[in-house]
Amino acid sequence: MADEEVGAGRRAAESRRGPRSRFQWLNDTLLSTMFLSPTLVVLLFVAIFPLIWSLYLSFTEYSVIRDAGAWTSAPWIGLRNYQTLLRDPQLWQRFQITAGFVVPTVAVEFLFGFGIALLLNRDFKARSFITTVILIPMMLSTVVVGLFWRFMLQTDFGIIDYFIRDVFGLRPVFWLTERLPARMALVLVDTWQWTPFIVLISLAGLSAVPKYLYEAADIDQASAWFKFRQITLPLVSPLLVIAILFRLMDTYKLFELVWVLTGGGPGDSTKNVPVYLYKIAFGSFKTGEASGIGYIMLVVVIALASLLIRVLNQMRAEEA
Amino acid sequence: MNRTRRRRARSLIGRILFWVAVAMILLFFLFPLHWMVVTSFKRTAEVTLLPPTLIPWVQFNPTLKNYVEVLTKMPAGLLSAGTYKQSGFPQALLNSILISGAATVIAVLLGTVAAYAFSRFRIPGKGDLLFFILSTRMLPPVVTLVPVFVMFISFGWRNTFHGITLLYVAAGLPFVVWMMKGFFDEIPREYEEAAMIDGYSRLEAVWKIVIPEAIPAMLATAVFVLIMAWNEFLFVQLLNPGKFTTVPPFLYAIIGYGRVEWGRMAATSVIFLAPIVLFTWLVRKHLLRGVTFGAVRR
Amino acid sequence: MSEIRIQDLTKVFPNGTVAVRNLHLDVADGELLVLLGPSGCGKTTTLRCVGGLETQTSGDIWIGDRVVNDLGPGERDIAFVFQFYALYPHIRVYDNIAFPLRATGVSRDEVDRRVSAVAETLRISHILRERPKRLSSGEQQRVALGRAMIRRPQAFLMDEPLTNLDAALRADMRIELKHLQNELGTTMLYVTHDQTEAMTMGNRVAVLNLGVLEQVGVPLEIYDRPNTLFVAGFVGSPPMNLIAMQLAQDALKSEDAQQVMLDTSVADRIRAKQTGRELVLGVRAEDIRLTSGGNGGDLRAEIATREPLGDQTLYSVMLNHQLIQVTTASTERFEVGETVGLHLDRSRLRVFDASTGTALV
Amino acid sequence: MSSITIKNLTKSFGDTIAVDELSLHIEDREFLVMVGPTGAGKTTTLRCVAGLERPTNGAVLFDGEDMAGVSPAARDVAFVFQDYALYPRKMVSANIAFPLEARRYTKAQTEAEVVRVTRMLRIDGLLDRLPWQLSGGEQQRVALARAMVRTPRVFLMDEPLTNLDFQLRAQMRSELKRIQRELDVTFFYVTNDQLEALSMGDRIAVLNKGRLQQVGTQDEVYEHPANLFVASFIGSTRMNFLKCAYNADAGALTSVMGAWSLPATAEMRVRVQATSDLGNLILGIRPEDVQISPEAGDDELKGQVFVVEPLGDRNVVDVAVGPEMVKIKTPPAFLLDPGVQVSIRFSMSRAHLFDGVTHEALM
Repeated sequence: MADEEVGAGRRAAESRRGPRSRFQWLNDTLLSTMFLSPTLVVLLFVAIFPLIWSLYLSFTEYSVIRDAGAWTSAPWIGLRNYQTLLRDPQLWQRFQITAGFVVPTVAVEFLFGFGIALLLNRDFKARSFITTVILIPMMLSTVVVGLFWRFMLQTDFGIIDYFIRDVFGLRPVFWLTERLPARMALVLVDTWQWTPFIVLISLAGLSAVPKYLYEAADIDQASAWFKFRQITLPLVSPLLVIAILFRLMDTYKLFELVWVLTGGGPGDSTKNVPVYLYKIAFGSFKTGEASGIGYIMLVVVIALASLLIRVLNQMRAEEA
Repeated sequence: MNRTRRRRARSLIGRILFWVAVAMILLFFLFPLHWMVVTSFKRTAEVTLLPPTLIPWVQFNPTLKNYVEVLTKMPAGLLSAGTYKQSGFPQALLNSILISGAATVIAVLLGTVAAYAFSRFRIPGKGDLLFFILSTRMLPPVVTLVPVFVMFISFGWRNTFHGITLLYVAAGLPFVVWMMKGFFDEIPREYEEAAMIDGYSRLEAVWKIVIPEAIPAMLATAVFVLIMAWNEFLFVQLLNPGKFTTVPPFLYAIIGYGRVEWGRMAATSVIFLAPIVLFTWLVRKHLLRGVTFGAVRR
Repeated sequence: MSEIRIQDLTKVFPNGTVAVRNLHLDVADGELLVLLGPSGCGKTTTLRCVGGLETQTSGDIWIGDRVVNDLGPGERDIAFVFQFYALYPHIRVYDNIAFPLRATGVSRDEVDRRVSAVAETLRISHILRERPKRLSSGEQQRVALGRAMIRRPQAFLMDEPLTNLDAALRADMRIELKHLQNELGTTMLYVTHDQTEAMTMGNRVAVLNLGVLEQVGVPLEIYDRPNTLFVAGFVGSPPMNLIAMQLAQDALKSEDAQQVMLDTSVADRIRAKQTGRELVLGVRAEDIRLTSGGNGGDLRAEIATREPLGDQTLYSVMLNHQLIQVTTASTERFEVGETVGLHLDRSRLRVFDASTGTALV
Repeated sequence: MSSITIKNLTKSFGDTIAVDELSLHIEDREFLVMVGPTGAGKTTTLRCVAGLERPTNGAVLFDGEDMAGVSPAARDVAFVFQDYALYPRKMVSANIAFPLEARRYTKAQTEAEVVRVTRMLRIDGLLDRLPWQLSGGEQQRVALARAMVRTPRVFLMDEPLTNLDFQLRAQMRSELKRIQRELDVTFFYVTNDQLEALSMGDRIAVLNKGRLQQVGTQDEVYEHPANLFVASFIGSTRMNFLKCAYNADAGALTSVMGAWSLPATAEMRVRVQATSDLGNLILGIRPEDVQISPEAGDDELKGQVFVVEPLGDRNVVDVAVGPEMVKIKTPPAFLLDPGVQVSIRFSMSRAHLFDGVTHEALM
């Protein structure tokens, strides 16, 4: 008590000390510009500016090799690139090939992945270890994955074919040298690498479903089907949507795996739009035309992306 | 009582089936990795041997030959091919480390402050800005590749260190911004506000209170950016074929030229993948955020 | 006949923590018994064992005239109301309420009749078409009750059903729920950590602490005659004042040597039962009368703070470093710092054995 | 220390108005409690005073000097947050010392000050703990210590007790009040708990929907609520409200539902003149101002017991008077079974009368 009064007295005596903080002049407006500008500049310069550039190029007959840096002097041909492209049956085949890859791949990955998630969504020994381990493939470099599967899918000495042929005694599959098997190979490898992605997201959704809902259902003697249909699905679906959109987009953009595993072949049987674009741009160096294809490709991406981002934001809003 | 016994029996069968299923899943996802590691320890003759030998020491005796060669000798194919003269695998590995390392540091630093701004300040058109930032990430690489290639040609940035690094920074930034914004949104504003009340400017508050809070998040984010840059193939193989190339194009080249030395390829891959596996384990808690740009938490 | 009998219930969790230890408890037919205790005292675990959501480590549970140990939650003919209501998120209120009947295959129009009847009693007829997420917490609460009532179970099990409502609503729902249970006459086992809820709602209250039953009795018994220090300190707001004392002849002597005289008979009883010398005097805030001046009265102390609460005033007086709380009619007034005399209502004193924590008188 | 003047402060977020034309003066060294339901705009007001929010309109003055554009740091106020906002990575001592660092105190001075406040709050044993290692009550005290370690112009408190359990809350109420008196400083304290308001505040400001309802001492707000809201919000058991009409020639108040009719007091007869619509009044009476007895007497209301709630030191009995429900406080011994017929009497001298339209008090 007493010493407190002394303390109080002393404090009263010593004049109140205001803070001496630095950077007071730096108000929030200034600060936010300071924080934001570097990021925005980099992105504008490296991501947006080139896009605009290529938009311009898509109206020219420019070719990097032929008239290297002198792109300003490239002949302006207006919409002709687009005209030729849209008339060209090639492009449409490429889109078909792409779709023929995207749809089955995402479907398989989704069913497989969600199934695994349902299986693993219970507590058992080593749960976290197992779930983490099976996630490894999606973190690996697609090039390495592609190369190594190429090794495993060899028809003569590949291990997979060994099982097919010598263990199950079926006739050999020419994975990389026949059209249909080549496409199946792509689906297979992408499934191997990206199913974990679906598993991860599905598990998140499943474990977020409050346990007491199932308990209530038990007390009401609900069927397993009711629980799945009325409790599990509705609560997990938003996350599943996100997962699927992500996969749709990535498989649509897929370049590296195709490039490494099949190189678009045999024939053109697996040459999807990205590979096609690449070959036009850096095989035959028709830069202008390639830019055109790029922009046609973008239409689809932008649609998917804006949808995806809307869902993501929604998710955020709900989580917050 | 026998009712309970029946229940127990049923649950036992269920458990067995469950573990069988888990085993098969693990087999599917892990066998290729096992096969890669095993192959990397085989002599050239054993690599393509059928029936395959799966268990070292038991079925074949492992050798480090491949690893030694990877680190010392140039692959025969590459020598004849002429490119990569000065850069063997060690060089490529060093490049990978330096480039992805630099890109990661820069991206995380710039992205974090931007994310803070997005999380705390009222910014006109915030939604659109965030959308714009993320959308740059959604662009198909091949599409941007064309103009970027042109740009690099005309700026003379091909086969430079800074060119490719800047590119990876740009690739990493959107991710960092979204990730870190997610984390910042979870750090209560009251911390800064308390600090500001206690007599500090906002900048000081951020530096003294918020950043220390955010460091674990920043590290996790960094790992993802690092892996991204580490794995990138498309741009670097086109823009930096020369002395600033990284491991993925190098690997591809091994296959690309002449006779394929699978054992050696496997060894190279193992060296290249090992750090990724390690990192994946380190950030396992954050994988979910990582793959959803921080939109989905816990 | 639908009483609940809990016999020697023990629940040990895999990680080794003992949630409930040798619990005996009977809930009479049509009774509303409240399980009261702080978080982690095992009250919810007990409820979940009765509901079949946890399997007890040992002990028997009877509902009505059968042992339900081996029955699944669905087979026990009970209704469970969860703290977070547990409404099925994507089906309409109507179907949520109707669901338990549907599962047991009741005819459509019978279902319809009963749902509308229940909705009538709970005054939620107007929201039957809504989906749960669009409802206020109060409405969700009622829907959950509806789903519980619809099947006319042998017993209601309630797990802190009011905790998520704001104070005003909680007060109203308290009354409504109690009234409802009265009307239906269904046995109810009700878990809460809020002692006001327990006092106001329960026919009887069972106080749990660390998995052990401390006391069972009608609310006023628990309030007036707590059997243990824990009950004394947990029930009532403000809780009972607990003052360290020792017995000297026929008086209780405080640390600063003030004396509270007792009847010889009482003193003898204490002497007979006490294990150590240390005692604790328990007295309710409203059982102390203050007089100015301090002379006269059992104890003398100084007013530390004065808190007007509207209809009454709460004084804290400093009795050797311990704050003793006293409530008086808001008409009486004492000033902070003033020395006052404390008159303790002899008939309502409790004396506890400090070492065992049990009541001696 | 300083006085605080809030001049018709308005704060809106987008199109929602959190605080609406609020004017309030807080005396130097006063303990003012602002009370209201969640979303009333209390916290927003407090944050505007602290400088954490920029007012849309109006001004905040300390000792008459306008604080517009002055940063929170420069305002030199102390703020205790609802969830304490202790710096999670700093030890207790560092948390408390933090404001002094900003003021370039020497090690020795800081040391001394920290010891002084932690002694005063009896947490000097916790100095080298981290926040997560503390109980709610301890965190609370550390937050207080961080505010008290310097001599700010005012203490701003944002529902500091809401996260504590009720036993602890009761303790801290008296504790906080003692501290304010000992330090002899200005407290601007925000809460949604009317009990805290009544028990702690020198004066109480009741806020609802961003508008100030009434400012006054405990007695004023409890005994003479300015309007229906204050009457219903203040008081642990809600005041009873009965719709009624004034019958001039009988000089009586008659229930709209027709269940009862009571003679108005002389004062009421005068006051009712203030309203135009005599047919639309609300009689307010607190549960402790109603007497109940099992046996019937004349000029008393008949009712039926609905529910009895024993609280230990008293009971609250809900009695159905016709269609209306009346809450009554009775001594603990007074136990009745639901359904029993009883008669009740209002002490009309302590009743309140409100205008049924404006909801303003007529007395």
